[in-house]
Amino acid sequence: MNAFAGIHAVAQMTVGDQYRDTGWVGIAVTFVVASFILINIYRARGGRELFIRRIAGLNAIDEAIGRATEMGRPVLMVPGLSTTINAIAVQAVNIFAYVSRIAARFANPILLCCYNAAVYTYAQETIRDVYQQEGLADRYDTDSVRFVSDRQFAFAAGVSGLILREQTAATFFLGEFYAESLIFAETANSIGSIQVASSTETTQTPFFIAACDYVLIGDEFYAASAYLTRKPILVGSLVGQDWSKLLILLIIVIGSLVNTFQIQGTTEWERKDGEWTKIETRPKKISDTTMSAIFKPQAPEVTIDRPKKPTPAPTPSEGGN
Amino acid sequence: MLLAQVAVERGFWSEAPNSPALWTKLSICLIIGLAVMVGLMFVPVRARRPIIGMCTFIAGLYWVLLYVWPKPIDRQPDEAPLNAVEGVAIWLEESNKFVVSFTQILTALLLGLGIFSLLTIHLGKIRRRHPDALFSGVLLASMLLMITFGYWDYNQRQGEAGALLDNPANWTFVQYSRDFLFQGFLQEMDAAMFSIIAFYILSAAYRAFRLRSVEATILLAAALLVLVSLMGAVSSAWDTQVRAIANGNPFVLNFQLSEISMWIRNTFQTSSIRGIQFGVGIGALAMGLRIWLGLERTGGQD
Amino acid sequence: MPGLGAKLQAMPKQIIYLVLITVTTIPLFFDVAVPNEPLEATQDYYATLEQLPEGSRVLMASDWTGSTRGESKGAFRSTLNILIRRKAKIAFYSTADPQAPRVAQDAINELNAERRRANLPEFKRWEDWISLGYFPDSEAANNGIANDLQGAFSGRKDFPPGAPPRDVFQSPVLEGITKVGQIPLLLIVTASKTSNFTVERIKPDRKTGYPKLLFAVTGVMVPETQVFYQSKQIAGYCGGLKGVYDLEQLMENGINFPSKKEAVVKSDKYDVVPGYPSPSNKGQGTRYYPTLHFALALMILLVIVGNIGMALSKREARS
Amino acid sequence: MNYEQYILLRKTASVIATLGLYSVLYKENKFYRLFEHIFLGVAAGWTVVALWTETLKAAWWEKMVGTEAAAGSPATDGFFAYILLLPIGLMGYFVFTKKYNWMSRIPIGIILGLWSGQQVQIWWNTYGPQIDATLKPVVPTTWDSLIVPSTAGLAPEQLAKVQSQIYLSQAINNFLFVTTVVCVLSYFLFSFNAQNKSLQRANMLGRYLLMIGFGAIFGSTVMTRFTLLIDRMYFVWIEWFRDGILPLFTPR
Repeated sequence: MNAFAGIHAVAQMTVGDQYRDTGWVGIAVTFVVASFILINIYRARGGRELFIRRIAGLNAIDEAIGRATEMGRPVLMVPGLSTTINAIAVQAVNIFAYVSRIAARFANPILLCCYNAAVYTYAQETIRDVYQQEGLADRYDTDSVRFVSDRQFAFAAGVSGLILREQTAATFFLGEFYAESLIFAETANSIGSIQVASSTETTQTPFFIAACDYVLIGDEFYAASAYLTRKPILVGSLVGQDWSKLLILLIIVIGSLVNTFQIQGTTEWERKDGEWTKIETRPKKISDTTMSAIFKPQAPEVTIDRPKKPTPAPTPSEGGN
Repeated sequence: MLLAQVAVERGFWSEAPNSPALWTKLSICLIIGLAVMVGLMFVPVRARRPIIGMCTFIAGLYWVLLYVWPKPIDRQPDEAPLNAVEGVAIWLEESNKFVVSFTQILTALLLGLGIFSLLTIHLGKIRRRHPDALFSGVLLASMLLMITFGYWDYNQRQGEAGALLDNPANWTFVQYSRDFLFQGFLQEMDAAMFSIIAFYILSAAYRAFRLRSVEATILLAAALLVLVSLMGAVSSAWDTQVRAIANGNPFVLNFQLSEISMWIRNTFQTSSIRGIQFGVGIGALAMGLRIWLGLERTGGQD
Repeated sequence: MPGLGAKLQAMPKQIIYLVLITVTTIPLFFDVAVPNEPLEATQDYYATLEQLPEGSRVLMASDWTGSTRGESKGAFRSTLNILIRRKAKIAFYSTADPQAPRVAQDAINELNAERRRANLPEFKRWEDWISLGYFPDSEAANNGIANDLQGAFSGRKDFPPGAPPRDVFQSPVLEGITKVGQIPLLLIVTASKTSNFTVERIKPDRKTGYPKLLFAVTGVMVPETQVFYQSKQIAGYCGGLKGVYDLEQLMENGINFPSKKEAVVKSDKYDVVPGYPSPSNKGQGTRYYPTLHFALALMILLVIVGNIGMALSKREARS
Repeated sequence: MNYEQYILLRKTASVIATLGLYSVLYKENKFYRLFEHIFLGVAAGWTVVALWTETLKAAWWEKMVGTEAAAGSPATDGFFAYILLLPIGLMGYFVFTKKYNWMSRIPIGIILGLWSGQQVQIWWNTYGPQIDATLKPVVPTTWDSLIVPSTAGLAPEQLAKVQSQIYLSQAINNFLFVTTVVCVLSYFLFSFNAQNKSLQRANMLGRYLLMIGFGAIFGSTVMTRFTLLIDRMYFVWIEWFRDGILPLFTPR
């Protein structure tokens, strides 16, 4: 009955707290997912052609810039409201690097508004690189990448002011957006500028859908750079992500089927602190299933005595207490 | 004794406040740090990427180790490690309280760049006699005022009588100015800008919510249902009707507006959010891995 | 000359905005009582507060600022009123926004001003409440509180009346507290995701147990919070303006109070939870909730008009 | 000037500021521009203040140099190595130099590294429980009743029995729930050439189910947004106009 006796052997050691019972599963899965990603990056580097399906929102990017060029009006980009620089902001700025590269070629003015100084630093550096690689360093104006404010609604006021004054022809809102998403979207819409938007905050997506021309939903945002640049590393990683999603999909399908059948009938066993103990017969609960045993590790309590640390000598600054 | 519990044991890395030892070690560290910085200025181009990559990798390695390195079982704070493995684990755990603040501090130290950007842009406008120069002036002025009175007020609150300043009776013009700028402008303008969304949400709904496609129709229907259920007057009227019809029949009771909207939320909203989040989470993890291992050719570099 | 359909589809924004302003203004001048049934979540929220033993120590995260005062301030004020009546001793902290502690203190001062006017005893700093200030990085802060409360709050100071700041652990509020498990109730009034971080981090502890969690969240957060409430991770929540209105009604009427028969709010879940009828119960909820109806109605109306317009112009196009 | 008068003055300023920001709803104008810039200025100013008072002082400086024992509060030691963060931060400021701008990538790299490492650390803690919560049984455990019977006035043990069972209605909801998650997830598979009908259907279904979710989110968000507007209106018309201004003109 006690299927976990083997794993409890671990508990005899003094270390490995987080591995006890089924605690190791989580770490294992994380590593499987990581290896999926790395393996596929390796495959893609090997020059293997990997397929990516069409993503409508991303085809719109070129169109939007083209439009801006025709009208000779600036392209405005906002890499979200991350409170410090993180992968979301990096991803956004990477997409914007692609945008600015095209804009630079057509000598189209750009505006990149940052919410956070670290992101600003990164964007400044990145966009300058882009212009240098295009051999257009002279066209680059450091003020086109600017820090606006790091207070949410001051930022919103500032950016919508910019949109209205500069009459931007194309606007890109990619990254972490919260309530202010709609302020940007509607303001841009009111001057008829094309908007490509995406928020990693699911709760904001509906508002972008309502107000924007093109919306990237969920991790289409993370797929973007792979889709646009087709760099093997990115494409490979994207395939790895798909494998991982399939893995989760399988776990869900199989898991819920297993639960469905295991929960039928009654039981006289119950897990307490990781040990199966006998109880009087009762209808099975979801907590009696293998799946919940796997997902909810509950190691038994063990006491291990260690030598005490030497207590620190009282120091004058502590007044000797 | 409580104070004893608060006291930290002193090792190589910490010294008593204001002790000469502290200041010496501190300045030595600073000098080393600056020396390294200057040294970096002269590294050859090809060594740059590896250096950056190494910094990134080590920074990330800490968290990964903290996650996978076997943690000691049932260790009390006052117990010493039994073996090397435990030693590392404990070291990782104890350094945690320092590492968590690094991001915060570094980001804060970089803020100057943001302010610098603001200054260059607006001073530039003023110098160029840009039509909006006046507004740039206003911006810089209000910034200066906020800084002045912000710090002034803060310092006075640090002092002996700090608590007294909670009562406006004891305010001087410093508190009044701080309050005027902070409450009168910053807070209220925050609220004003936030509330503007209501207008936009209305016009967006009016423009976008058309029964054009199946998708639009579904979205609209769900939205309207939830909206109506939020109108207490309507929903309670509807629900009382339903309860009257049902008189106890649990099946009919499900048709109460509150039940229906809850059903939509629990069955479809939660699940679709979850579905998206799984994808987003893996996306973030993948991105994290690429950055950590230096596989992400960031930004402009091709 | 555009047809009616086209007109209905393209009403000038400015007009719509004007209508919205009038619709959200006029009802404010009249106080209308709206029939309402407190949600179960809010009932649990109120009951948990009411059943809190007198004089208990409470941790309260105040994670809202001026920008969401419309919803959060109402919840904050009502919750505080109940807690003061329960003679609770409260430690405030914020993990969301550097402004939050300031805003919370201003709100408390406001409340005290009201109490002075009603010559009720003041809600005293240091005696009844302390402010632990702002903790950057919500996840880390919640981790700290969960694993090592003393470490998390160490070095924080607050003001005894007219005296220089002292270590918060010497205040009557936190004296002798070392683990979060010693605190019976952890409240969060939030306008952001800090509540989620708390749920994820504050885990039950085999030895000390852990505090009950109560959330007062903005309407935006209701969907996410509902999930935790269903899985019984939190004791109850007060969501959005509806929640605030529910709460104010419960403060007035109680649950099954004075008795199951005469009660305004009936519930099988509870025996009798008293209410304390008083004009001071009427807060933002009572003031704003009726008006909300008109705004929502306007939105629904506009959506319908737009669709009629579309239908009409389709027909015009055909003919 | 007493406090009440000051408050009225402050509120008047706030009302003017609010109107200034609202005026953008009509069109971008100088009035809006003025208050936009005041807003940006005050916000930046506050950021600079909070930078020290809320972040660096407590999280960096006091940890680095320690704090003296004050009335009743113990001294804390200084961890001098914190100073090393200063040069690292300074490197960011090289971003504007032509020659050394690459160094600005070092602090950024460190922040990013920390973030990336944390992703690995928290991924399972965040999503594991969500996966577990998705494994819902899709077949009822009892056919006594097709839907959950009303629990009104049940004895505790009967109540427990009812709650432990899964009725047909719940099973259906669970099935819908699982299907939604699966379809939505499959919608986000990018690298599969969706030739086969079933996958395409799943994607389509996924997109429709997403829309239900988005609709519901939209609905529940609207309440907050309108409430905040109502709060503004209350502030302008009641707090300021009715209770603040009118009394000035009504003879006592």
